[in-house]
Amino acid sequence: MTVQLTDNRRVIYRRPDALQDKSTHYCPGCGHGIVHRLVAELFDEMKLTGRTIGVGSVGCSVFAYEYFKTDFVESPHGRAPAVATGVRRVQPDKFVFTYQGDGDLAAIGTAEIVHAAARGENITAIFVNNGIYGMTGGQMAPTTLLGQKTTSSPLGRDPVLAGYPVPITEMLALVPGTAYAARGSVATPQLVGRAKSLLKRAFELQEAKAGFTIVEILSNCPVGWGMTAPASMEHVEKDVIGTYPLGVLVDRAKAGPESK
Amino acid sequence: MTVQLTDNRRVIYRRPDALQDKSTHYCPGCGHGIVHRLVAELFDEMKLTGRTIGVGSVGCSVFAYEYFKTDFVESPHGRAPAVATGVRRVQPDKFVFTYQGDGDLAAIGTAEIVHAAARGENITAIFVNNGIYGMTGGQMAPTTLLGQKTTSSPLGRDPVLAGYPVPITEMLALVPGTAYAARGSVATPQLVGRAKSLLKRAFELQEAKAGFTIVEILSNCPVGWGMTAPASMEHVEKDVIGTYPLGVLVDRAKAGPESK
Amino acid sequence: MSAMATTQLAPKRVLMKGNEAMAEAAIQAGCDAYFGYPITPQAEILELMARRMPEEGRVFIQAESELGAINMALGAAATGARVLVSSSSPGISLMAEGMSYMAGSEVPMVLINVMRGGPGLGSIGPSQSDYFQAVKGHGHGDYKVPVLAPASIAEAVALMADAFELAERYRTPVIVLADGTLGQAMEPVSPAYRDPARLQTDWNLTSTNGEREPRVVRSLHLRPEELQEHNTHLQAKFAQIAEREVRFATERIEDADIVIVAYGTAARIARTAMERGRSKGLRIGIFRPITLWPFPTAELVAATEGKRGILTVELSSGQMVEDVRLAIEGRLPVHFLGRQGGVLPSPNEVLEACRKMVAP
Amino acid sequence: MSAMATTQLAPKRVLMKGNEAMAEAAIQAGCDAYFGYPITPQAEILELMARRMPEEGRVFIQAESELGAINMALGAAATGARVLVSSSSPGISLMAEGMSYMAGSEVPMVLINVMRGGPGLGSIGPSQSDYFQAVKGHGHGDYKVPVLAPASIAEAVALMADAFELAERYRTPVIVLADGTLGQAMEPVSPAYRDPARLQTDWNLTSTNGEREPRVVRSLHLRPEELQEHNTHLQAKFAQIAEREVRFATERIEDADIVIVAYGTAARIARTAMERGRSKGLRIGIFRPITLWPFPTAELVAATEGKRGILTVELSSGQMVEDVRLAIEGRLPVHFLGRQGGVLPSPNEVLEACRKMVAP
Amino acid sequence: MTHFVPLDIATDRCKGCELCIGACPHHVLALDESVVNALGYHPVTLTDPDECTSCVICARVCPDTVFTVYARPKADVS
Amino acid sequence: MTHFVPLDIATDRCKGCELCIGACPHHVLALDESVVNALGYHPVTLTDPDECTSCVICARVCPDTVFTVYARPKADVS
Amino acid sequence: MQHGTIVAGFGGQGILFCGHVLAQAALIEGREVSWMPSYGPEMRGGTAYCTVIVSDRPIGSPMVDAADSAIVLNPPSLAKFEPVIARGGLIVVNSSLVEAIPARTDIESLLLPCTQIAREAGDDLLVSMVALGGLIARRPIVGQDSVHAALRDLLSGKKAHLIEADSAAFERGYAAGMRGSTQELDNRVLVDVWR
Amino acid sequence: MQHGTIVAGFGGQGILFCGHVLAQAALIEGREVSWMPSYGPEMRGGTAYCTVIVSDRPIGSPMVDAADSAIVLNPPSLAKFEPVIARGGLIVVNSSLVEAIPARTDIESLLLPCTQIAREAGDDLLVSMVALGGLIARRPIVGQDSVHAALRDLLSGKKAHLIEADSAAFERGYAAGMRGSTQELDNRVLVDVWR
Ligand SMILES: Cc1ncc(C[n+]2csc(CCOP(=O)(O)OP(=O)(O)O)c2C)c(N)n1
Ligand SMILES: Cc1ncc(C[n+]2csc(CCOP(=O)(O)OP(=O)(O)O)c2C)c(N)n1
Ligand code: SF4
Ligand code: SF4
Ligand code: SF4
Ligand code: SF4
Ligand code: SF4
Ligand code: SF4
Ligand SMILES: [Mg+2]
Ligand SMILES: [Mg+2]
Repeated sequence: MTVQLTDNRRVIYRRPDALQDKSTHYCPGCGHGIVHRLVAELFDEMKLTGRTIGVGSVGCSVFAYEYFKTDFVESPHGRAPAVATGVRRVQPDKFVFTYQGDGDLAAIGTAEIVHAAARGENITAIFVNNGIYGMTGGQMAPTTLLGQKTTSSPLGRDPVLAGYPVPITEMLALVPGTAYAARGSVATPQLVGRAKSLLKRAFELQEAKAGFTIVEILSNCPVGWGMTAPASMEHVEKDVIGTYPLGVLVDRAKAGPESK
Repeated sequence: MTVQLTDNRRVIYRRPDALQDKSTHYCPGCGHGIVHRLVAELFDEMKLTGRTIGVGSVGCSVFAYEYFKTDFVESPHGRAPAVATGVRRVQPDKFVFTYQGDGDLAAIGTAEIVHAAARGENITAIFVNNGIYGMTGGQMAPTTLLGQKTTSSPLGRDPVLAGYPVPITEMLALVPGTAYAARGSVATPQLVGRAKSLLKRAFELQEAKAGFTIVEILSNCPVGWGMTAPASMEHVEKDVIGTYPLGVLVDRAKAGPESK
Repeated sequence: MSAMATTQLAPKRVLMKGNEAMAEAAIQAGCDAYFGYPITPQAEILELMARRMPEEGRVFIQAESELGAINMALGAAATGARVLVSSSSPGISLMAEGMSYMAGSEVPMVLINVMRGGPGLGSIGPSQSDYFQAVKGHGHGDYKVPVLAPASIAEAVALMADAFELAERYRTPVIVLADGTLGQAMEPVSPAYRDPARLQTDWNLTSTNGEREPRVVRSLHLRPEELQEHNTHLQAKFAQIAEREVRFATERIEDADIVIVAYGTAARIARTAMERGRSKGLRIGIFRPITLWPFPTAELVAATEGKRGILTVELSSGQMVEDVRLAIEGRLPVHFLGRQGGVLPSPNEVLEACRKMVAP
Repeated sequence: MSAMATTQLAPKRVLMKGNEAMAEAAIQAGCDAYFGYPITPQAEILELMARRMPEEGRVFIQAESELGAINMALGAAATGARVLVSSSSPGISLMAEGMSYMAGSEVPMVLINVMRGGPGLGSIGPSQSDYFQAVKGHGHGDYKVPVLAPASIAEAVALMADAFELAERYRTPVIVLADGTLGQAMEPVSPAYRDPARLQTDWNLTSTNGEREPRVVRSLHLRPEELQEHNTHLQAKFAQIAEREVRFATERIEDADIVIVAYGTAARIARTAMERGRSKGLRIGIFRPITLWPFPTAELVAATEGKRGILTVELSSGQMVEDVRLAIEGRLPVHFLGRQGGVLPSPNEVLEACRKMVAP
Repeated sequence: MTHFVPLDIATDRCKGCELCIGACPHHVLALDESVVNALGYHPVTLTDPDECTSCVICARVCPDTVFTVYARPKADVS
Repeated sequence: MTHFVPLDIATDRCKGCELCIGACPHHVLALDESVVNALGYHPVTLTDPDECTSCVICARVCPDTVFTVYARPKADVS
Repeated sequence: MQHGTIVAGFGGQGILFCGHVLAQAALIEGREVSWMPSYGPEMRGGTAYCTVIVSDRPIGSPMVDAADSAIVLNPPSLAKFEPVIARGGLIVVNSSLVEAIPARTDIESLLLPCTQIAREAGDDLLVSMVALGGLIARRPIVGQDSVHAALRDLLSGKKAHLIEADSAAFERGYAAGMRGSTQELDNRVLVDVWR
Repeated sequence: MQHGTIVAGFGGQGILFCGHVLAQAALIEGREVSWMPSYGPEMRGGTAYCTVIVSDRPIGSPMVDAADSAIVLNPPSLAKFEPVIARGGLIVVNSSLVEAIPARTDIESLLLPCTQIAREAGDDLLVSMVALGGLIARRPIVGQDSVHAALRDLLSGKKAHLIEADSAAFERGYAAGMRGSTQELDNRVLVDVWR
């Protein structure tokens, strides 16, 4: 390996500019890092970094403001869609996204996400669903699979006591204010690529002021699930997707019937 | 008209026993009174009065506890499904219902109703949707029709500023914990009868511990809408039902495919 | 009585409902965005904003809840916008977490609480029972926010501009504490509104435009030492506010034997009692805090030196009276008269309490 | 040092984490239902309850939020069940409205707040900065709830049973105010739990069974006069609690020159400072409020008569010190030492502050 | 005219909303403008008992449970 | 062996999660057990640069943006 | 000089508007004034009322504990407000709807068939304007001109066509109030119009 | 007598467990004890530590400002905790991972290749037990028997099979700690094992 050669090489992939030069606090193999990267790649590609105001949430991604080269505001747990609404309404030409976990978006923040969607706010919710409360130590989330053991469902989630996984993105897709709702995953390289294109469509629709957009990303929590990172990704692919089917749930900006 | 005759007459309809002997505080022609009556009739017919704990909400129906001959607990605005959850879990053999308006259930209380449904709580939500905040003076609700003038949408509800009517019951129907979700109305005598049968099915399913049940009733608010009572009922029939189609949205206890 | 008076002779005042006057004053003070949720007795603020803000090309949102409203406010305020939120007691309780975040992340915002009787759903009658909440312990954590308490609608109008000014000068939420009486009554208002100058800011989020470092608005400081430092900064700011921003008013205090300490509507009732008392030879004066935090501690001490005693009057079971006692520290007898739940004390009750204080 | 000691000689104590000890104590105190939502530093309470409550055939729900939890608690408590809720500062803020309703509708319930640094998201370090919130102004309206502050895990265990007892005796929510240190530390606990006797009740909702008049649990009293009456009843109850239920502890106060007033973890630090000070001839004593409301006002006055001064130590910017000053009313100098944001003051800092008080 | 009266009307509770009037298929209900009840409303009255079929429709739409409806006797002389 | 190296690996940021290792279709990535980086992990290393096709799959799955990938020159001597 | 008036009746009787007119008239005269309603859409049914204080100096409490005058347009209002009128004060009773006669011997009572007069003036809904006329006839709190000016201020724009009828109703009430014949009845001063 | 110990290292090194064993041993001896972790899953990465105080009288602050002893198993812990050790105190350094030598001249330093000894004992993860052995060898805060009893208490049920290895690791550390040869190095008392 010589320095000369390096200089001549043509880069086909490199760390996106929109990311700060820091290593993240995420556990090894955590999907949050992948999603961050995809978002940052799109910021680069769509030249959004300078026009973006990010809206953080409370969860493992609470430090997202450390990683993106965009302005950022922190929200109370679950309230990011309301905070983003406030930002976007007074800064109508900015690109505004929330970055939320499943505890944040699908539990405590249910009302805020539903009504941001109902109002058709021109914001994009990036919804990282790892089926668990990562940050607080791996408790059950509304999205936790039936039978899944967590620190607050030690015998596995029992629907009689703890109910059923919440298909929140499907619910949001029903609302006319939702321009676009889709579910992707970062479980495999292929799915990572697909997830990026879902995010891209959402970002484009926000730019077109088409209304509320959300992309759910099925991700992992190797630490909370007690698995190695590769095993956790396999679990997403083999088991989680069964409960949360991937695809575009609604794309109201498209002509013709809604694709699913 | 003689007293003798009266004594011999066979009653085919009379005020249900489950109602207290009081006149209500509702405005003339308000549908809340009709819904109260239907619920009370079912309490009589199903002999539920003595086993019921009602859960009130904040809205024009806040005094419901004055009218039903059942125990009652008052909830903060929007939180009735959580309160009912608490009641039902520690009193598992009781019949527990919430009585909520659309501001209460579909705005501030969105998270609580979604998660009571997701947990499949054995409670019945009686959801009186009059498309407005009656009690506080006729402001816009999430359920208000597009173009509808209210004290907080003086030029009519504009979807760009105030978003779209929320199909909350459809959203709840998506959740596996929801055993039954249906939408009726009290706009015409026929619909009143139909609404009662929807309520009856919901009550029966709660008795069978089938999970969460909800019946939305499209109702009126003559005062808030600035209409006479008959005109308001006509408006429900002619206009409101167009946005909120009537029917059984899901009945998971039924064999076969879900009816709609 | 002046049956001869004609429209021409009248000063250019208009009758306005308190809620509407505050809302209009906020608009005239350059409010960029309003977020609210209906609740009695302040729904007219929301309703006026629903009509007027779009007219002015500004932002109005009826949020899905008070939680929604306060957090929309957080977002809008984080961009540097001038933001108003209003509610009444139960709705204010729901904003406790959001207020703590806003205080912690130092974003300016004005919140009106048109108080009603509590606890719980309570009544919708006028009350001052959220004094402790506003002044001491609303949200968690070590923070204070300026609290302004108007006693008339005209004053409420003037204080709206002051509130925005304070909020921006100190990067802090500010509470305007009114009650059902002030919200619902109509009184003459001179439409001499004020639109405070905008300050230069270097903290607010407007996107980097590729020209500066990213900015972050947050209350998180995970390392306790860092948070302690932040708290030290906050406390220094609070001390500065306490030193500079105390507001109060007095009436006929110089020759008074008895000083009634009261704010807002209670001070209005006290004024009637004072007049009746004076007409009967009872020398009553009034000390009226306008900032409830910072409380005019030193000013109260100075104003009451050598007096016979203090009567604190509140529409509550006794809350501000603690701040009065903290100021007085036993130097004078401090009495209390309160009514709760939406009931107003009558001027004669107040007078009677004063009379008892001087009775042997 | 006792390398010879064997298992047999040891008393029957077990090491328990504060959070788990409080949770287990609640179970042993007959807690029928627990509702919570995860938050650091109290997640272990929820986790232990998730495991143990179903084992005991009792109710555990992880709610969708703190709002959900407190309102589930309201429902369960309205039936007369013994109910526990726990959270930490930001989550407690979200419960302000629910607490006001519970106080207003007089339902018993115990709420644990394992405080962390604030304001806002703050840190997760131990803190006492929610004192004002717990004691003065959490929810809207005129109400008070008993607040118990343990200083050790063993005491926390004992106070859990007391908390349920108080809650039921007075039909009131009760707050147990702990902090991250108490929640996370392990200390020996004697499993001598207590399950308070159940009282006869005639207000709770169990359905009429056709045998009695319907009962209503509510805080609504729309007519202000009615609400005022209800408030008068509540205030009388609060006065009774204040008279009967004050708890506090003192250490080496008799011969002390300087009295440190501190509760919870701050009192533990004070104890170390006291020992160090005494070893250097500084006569320090400790007055430790266990009930923060009702605050041991008269007891503090009595205990500090003739002393040189008081040092209040808190993990905050100074909150309880107001109650100390309200009690002392200028009779003694009252000093304050605090650390914020999750930082603990060191015993030597405390000692230094004491030393300054006696320095000429 | 018959002695059978098919309805009892609890006029105290009637708020004069007219929902029953519009709903009655036989148009035999009307507000009694000559009376103001304790609630301040003109209550409903049955204008023609003979034409009433005891169809219960009025009771079904009335928000204030004003009506008690009786079965028309088989041997009714109407 | 060639002089062309298709990847730069920012070993400082690598957390040794092995996602890239499993994803690489040519099995040319492995943890370097001989090294512990500043974060406390064994970072990834490219075991056989010649077999790497610059397919970018590793970069796509890496949560820590460890990889820079270079195009294989047309006239590569591998 | 300070004068506190209570206007009370059923919701539909224009109670709050009547008080507003009085307050606006006072404003026009450059006086201090406060208007305070019984508020709250959360409170359905029952009697609505408002309090208007007109004064020449800053106003203390916006509520009155002893009213200088009152207009009562329905029976419950008489029961509720008769006791709170100050000695020597005036009560204007809508005798069309209120059968009872005020019992107090220390106040002046104007029995004015307001509904009837309003109907004659063209609309039942003018009832409160009639009563206001009666009030001002006997207690000139504000000038008649000011009331007319106030009506013009408040009924502007789309409501301007109502000014005339309201002004006329006020004048009819005023005239009746002036005309009313005073009689003594067990010490009470009753000013009866057409009873 | 009161003794405060800090145990610090990477998350995976059994830091909290090690402190728990010490605390449990003290409990078994009927002593007062408190164990305080650096807590919070919200805090990812970095160094974990806990504080154990063993005492014969009620314990004041559960945190120590001047530790009587410390176990440091990774480099950042040395930097963080060396300064907080009391004069005359002991620091046990995992010399397998920590290259630096404590600089303070007023404390005793035991340089123990804990990871290496643990590996010899069968598992890297036993590292903290080895260190605890070294600590107890030089500061008999609790008896050896009590440590073994504590391990039996804490590793009950499904974890019982681990008792033996942990006990053995503790003993190896203890032996090494006893064996370590003391040397003076610019006034420092260094107790070096195999360096
Ligand atoms: C009001 C409030 N409640 C609870 C918490 C504690 N908390 C922090 S993160 C979190 C959940 C995080 O889960 P999720 O949103 O799924 O994100 P993840 O960590 O899994 O990425 C909770 C409950 C909080 N900070 N604030
Ligand atoms: C926390 C809180 N916010 C607001 C209110 C005020 N409030 C009372 S009822 C109501 C809305 C009622 O509307 P809806 O639920 O649709 O019932 P309706 O009156 O239309 O039957 C509101 C916002 C309140 N009591 N509490
Ligand atoms: S706890 Fe789970 S979600 Fe959080 S950083 Fe670690 S792996 Fe990712
Ligand atoms: S305001 Fe509307 S909903 Fe409320 S009682 Fe009147 S008509 Fe019914
Ligand atoms: S019962 Fe039928 S016919 Fe008779 S009045 Fe009622 S609606 Fe009319
Ligand atoms: S529906 Fe009932 S309340 Fe309405 S007018 Fe008929 S009887 Fe009266
Ligand atoms: S670029 Fe492709 S072949 Fe090369 S290391 Fe990465 S995944 Fe393997
Ligand atoms: S995916 Fe990234 S962080 Fe994980 S082992 Fe590979 S290079 Fe390292
Ligand atoms: Mg998650
Ligand atoms: Mg409604």
